[in-house]
Amino acid sequence: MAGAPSAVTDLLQALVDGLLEGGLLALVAVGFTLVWGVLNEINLAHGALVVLAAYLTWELSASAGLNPLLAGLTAIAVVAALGYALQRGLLNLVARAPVLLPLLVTFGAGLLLRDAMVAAFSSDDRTLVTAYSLSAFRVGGVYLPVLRLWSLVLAVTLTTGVALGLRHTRHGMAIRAVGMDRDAARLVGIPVRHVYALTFAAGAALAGAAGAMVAAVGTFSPVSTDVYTLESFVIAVVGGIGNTSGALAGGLALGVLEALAGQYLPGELVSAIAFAVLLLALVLRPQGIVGRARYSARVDR
Amino acid sequence: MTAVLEVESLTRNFGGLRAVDEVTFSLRRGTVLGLIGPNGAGKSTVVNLVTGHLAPTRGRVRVGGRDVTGAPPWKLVRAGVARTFQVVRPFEDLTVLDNVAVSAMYAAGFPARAARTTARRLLEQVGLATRAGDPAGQLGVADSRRLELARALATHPRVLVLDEILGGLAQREIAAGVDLLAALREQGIAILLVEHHMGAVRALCDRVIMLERGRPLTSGPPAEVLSDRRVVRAYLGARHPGTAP
Amino acid sequence: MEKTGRRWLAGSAATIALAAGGAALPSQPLGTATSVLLFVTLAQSWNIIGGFAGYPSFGQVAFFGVGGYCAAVLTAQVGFSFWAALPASAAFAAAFAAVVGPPLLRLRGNAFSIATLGMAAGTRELVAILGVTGGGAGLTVPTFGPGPHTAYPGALAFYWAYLALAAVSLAVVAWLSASRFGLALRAIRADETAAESAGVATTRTKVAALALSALLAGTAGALFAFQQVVVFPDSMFDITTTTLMVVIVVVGGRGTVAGPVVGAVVFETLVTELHLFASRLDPLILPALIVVGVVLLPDGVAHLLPVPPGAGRGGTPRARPRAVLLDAVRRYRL
Amino acid sequence: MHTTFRRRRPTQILPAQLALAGLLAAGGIGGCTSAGGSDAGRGTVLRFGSAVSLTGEMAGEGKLTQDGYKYCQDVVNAHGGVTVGSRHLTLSISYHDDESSPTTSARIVQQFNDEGIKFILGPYGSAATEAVAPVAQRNGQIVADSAGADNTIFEHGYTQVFGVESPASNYAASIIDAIVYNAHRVPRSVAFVSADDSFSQEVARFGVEEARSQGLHVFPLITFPAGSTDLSSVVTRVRAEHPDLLIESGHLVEGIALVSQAAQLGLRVDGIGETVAPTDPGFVGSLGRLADGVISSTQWVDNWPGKGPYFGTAADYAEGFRAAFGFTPAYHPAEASAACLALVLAIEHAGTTDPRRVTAALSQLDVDSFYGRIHFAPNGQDATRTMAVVQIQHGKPVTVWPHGLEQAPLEWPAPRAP
Repeated sequence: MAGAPSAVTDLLQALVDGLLEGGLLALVAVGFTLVWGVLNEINLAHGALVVLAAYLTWELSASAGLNPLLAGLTAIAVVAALGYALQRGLLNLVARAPVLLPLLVTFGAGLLLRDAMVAAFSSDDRTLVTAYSLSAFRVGGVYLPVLRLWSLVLAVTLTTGVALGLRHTRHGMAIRAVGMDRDAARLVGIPVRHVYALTFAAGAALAGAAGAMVAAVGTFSPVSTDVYTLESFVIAVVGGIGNTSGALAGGLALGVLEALAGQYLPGELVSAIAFAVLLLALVLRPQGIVGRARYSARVDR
Repeated sequence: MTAVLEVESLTRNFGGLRAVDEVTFSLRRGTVLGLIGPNGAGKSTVVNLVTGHLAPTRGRVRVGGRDVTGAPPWKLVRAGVARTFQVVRPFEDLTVLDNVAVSAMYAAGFPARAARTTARRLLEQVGLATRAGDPAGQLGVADSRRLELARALATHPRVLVLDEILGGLAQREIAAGVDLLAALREQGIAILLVEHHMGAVRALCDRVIMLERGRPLTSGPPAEVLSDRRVVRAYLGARHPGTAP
Repeated sequence: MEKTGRRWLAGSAATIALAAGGAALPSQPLGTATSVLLFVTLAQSWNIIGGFAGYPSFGQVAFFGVGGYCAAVLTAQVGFSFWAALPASAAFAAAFAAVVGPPLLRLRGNAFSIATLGMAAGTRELVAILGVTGGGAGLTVPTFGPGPHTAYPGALAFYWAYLALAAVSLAVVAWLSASRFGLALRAIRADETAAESAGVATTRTKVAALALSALLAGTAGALFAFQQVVVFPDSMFDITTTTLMVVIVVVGGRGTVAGPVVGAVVFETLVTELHLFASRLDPLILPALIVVGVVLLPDGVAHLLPVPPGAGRGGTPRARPRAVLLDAVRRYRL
Repeated sequence: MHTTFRRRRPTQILPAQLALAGLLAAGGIGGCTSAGGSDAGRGTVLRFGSAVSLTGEMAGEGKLTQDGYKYCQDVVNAHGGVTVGSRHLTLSISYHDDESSPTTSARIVQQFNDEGIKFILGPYGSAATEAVAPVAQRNGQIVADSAGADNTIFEHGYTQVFGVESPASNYAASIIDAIVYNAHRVPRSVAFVSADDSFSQEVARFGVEEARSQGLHVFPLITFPAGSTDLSSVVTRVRAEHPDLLIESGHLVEGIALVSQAAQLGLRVDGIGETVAPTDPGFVGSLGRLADGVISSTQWVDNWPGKGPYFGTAADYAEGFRAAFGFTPAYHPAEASAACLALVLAIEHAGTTDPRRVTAALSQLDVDSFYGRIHFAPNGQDATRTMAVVQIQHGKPVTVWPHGLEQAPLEWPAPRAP
């Protein structure tokens, strides 16, 4: 393998980079697509939740000296609790309003969170330098940075975990029932307000996991909140709205597409790739690449 | 006299399911054609195909001799094919008057002022004159049906497609409805009546088509079709051998 | 119906004439007033597609940015005078809307909002890549120096320009509200399928509404570009600009004529003045106002006013404002 | 984390509303600039205004610029303030944070004008300076530009902007010269990567020209969105080309990202040259050992030749600054103090605070200083100023070029992190 001509290794490296990158993108997006699919709410604060978790992980492990794993878990818990409060206290007030209103409320909340982070953590870029942040496996000419591998593993386990959880656990069924018809769900005794907040908290927890991973793998700052929100909805649409396993497929697809673009297209075109993908997906295949969008009825409401 | 509406081997598939299979009929001015059959027989699909809400997989639709197959609803309604909806679809936050005025302006092409006078006249005709200023969302079931009819009439139609317009109405309201439709037939409007209420079908229809699982089972005058054994079985299922005839 | 139309136009013209007299304002209040007028135009432009037609576009800033950049390119690269570039930029923005409109307007609800959000972000990336627009480095509208340029007219001239544009926007929406076109848009908002069965060519009507709204937003964008002299992709295509337009219309009253005006005046003045007092808190003021405004006034202030200004003829008599407010919040609560 | 999108310029942080409302305040009554301009100095205080980036992308460099201005104010006032004719005025600089947004810098300068402040100390970065210039031009304000090196600023025909720093064209070119004239194993090929803001692209363009004239093979330029923090796709492409030398033109954020990801993805080059980033204390702070060996061009070093009023020699400046701020200054604070010094000296030479007469004094200014010779070409740019080149050795930037200023020999090929 080591002797493979460099053109091949470069392609392989681009593909590997794409997959590892796609893993993280999927991780960021899965919480967003869950909330959109079930609650028909576009959570424009999703990116802010990701970055908040990254900051909490950074603060807990870098300044408080906590073990990074523990720091990450605490960050996830805090962000999930914040998510629960945001939905229960605020978004439930406009849950039955035209879709535009929750969109505005989450936008406002996201901006509030981001500006609070600027005030609290300043807007410099941060990255968590851990013991193995630079180590990488070398297979032939191809580099596999360890941490990014972990983000792919985490992405796969969490997205499948969420998909299975939705189908087989009691809470999962309650969430899906509320998603399909909240009034009917209420009739059979499901505490809809609680389940709404629970779903949003689950989405926030997933954002937290992504944030913890971002802290370890990449550099982040308050400005990156918008990047993560934009990417989440591109992947949600490409993967199929509300379709958590679709988020994994969408994330990987976008990751590989961008890595290839980064390799073979002029640099500045890369950032336009995601939008081209979004518009194409919305116009050609609103139900996403993983078959029927679980709540395709949502597309027109 | 050419038919106002001609439908030729109309077919529509949803994936593998054939919802409507080779339906053919024609409708002349001032006549009423009944379309009956159990739920799921494909009646509403035929309505959607004829009014442009669905494009046929195969077959042709002609209005006044002109081929309009696959045209969008707004072109069809301007060609003279108006419809009411099985589940009423009022413009809830517009006034009852404006609900009707929209059809007059856009389907019939009246200027704003004339459209509103026509709308007022039609509201009187269907008995909604007193509710003209109220938001349409506040109407009850019967009044909403009257509004649907008024909106369809405001398009100055040649053909009126009524999708179970009498459904769920009290006996007194059905009688009033049948009189109203009979009057429209006298004015020369052709009506395609999709209905379960056999009394209204007998009273109004010149001919009836019986649909079962998307296919035309039989057609003819109402008395003949309604007594046909196959129609009874389609609606009520086969007689259990042991019971009385 | 004709009477209210004429009365409304006369009324607004009078108030605007009065406002023109306020030119003696010192520079800080003049800045606030100018910003309010800009947002009256932007809010009315959003109101046409988001309020009347019920299509909540989240990409209006794309038309604002396209109008602004078109003016910058025409003046900086082609040598137009700004006053010649202004109408061209407005038309270009409308044409841009007519092109991106049809595919987007096939979608509804959240999918439409997200698609327009994506369209606006995509347009920004495109502008940041193109050479002619100066890419990420920005572009300067020539107001000085040897080459063809348009002298900078000063703040007062811009106040009057935004005033005129706000008056035009108000008149357009007032006309729309009383016209056939407005009625068709309201029908589409209420029930698009039924509207099509009533003979409304829905796609064509929606695209026309988007183009009209882009015309207003594009003009505002061109004026804004000239005022800033140097334009950057991030300042012309800032998503928060769209959000502000939307919030102002929501808080003011969707689908009404006066709603956006009320919203713009209340919201703008509040934010700008608060910014002066609690400058340490200032980054948090705007988002907090967005959240509080939307949650407390989901149907907008205009519906609380005793007389429903142009909210559709013959509306039922208004209940007491407080009841209407609580009712709106209760109606949308889970 | 691959930053797929252009990392939003900090305008994203400043809610558009403030940007818009504020920007429109920029339209405040600026029309009536009477010939004399309100003479802010009539009292006993001489007020300068400075829009500087304290938050957002450029916050790191912005703060250093502010330190330079503060140090200038302290030293000038310690020497009894600015002597204008017979009066001694205390220098007072007011700062507003432009949150690294060029449109906000323009608004702040307009607000200064409304408050009667005609003397402006330049914001950080070419984009902000480009946005401020037309405002100053129409208000008759003077901009002492300390960090806007982009040549295009001086091509609009403005007469109110005076830049003390060497033009963008020298940034990459001096790195190439330092290596070619110094290295034992002269590199045969070089790859250029550049952020897409106009300053970085200008720097890259002149760098490519210099590299070709020195006979190096130059790979096609790769650009990336300004402010990107994930350059893995850029590094992968450069690795495929196997250049001997990699030169990046951009600011602090991109500089850090490139070096760390180059290590992560195993890029093999004889050395990396970067503009701006390595001379910022934050660079070594975040990269630690990885920073060693990186080369950068700089406007000033603490053994720069020259001596002048208020600050003495470069060494005196560095010594005084360290005493006041606790860290040895790189070139950002020095060029800021130099811009402030130029404005102060021009006012003293003009003997008045009338902006038009001070502008004339600035255009004729030709004086030696801790920063070397300060004088301006007709278009306001200090066209003849050259740059020095430093290399990070054991965590410290050390001057390696030009001859006569070296504090240590150039280590080439650069030491590779273990």
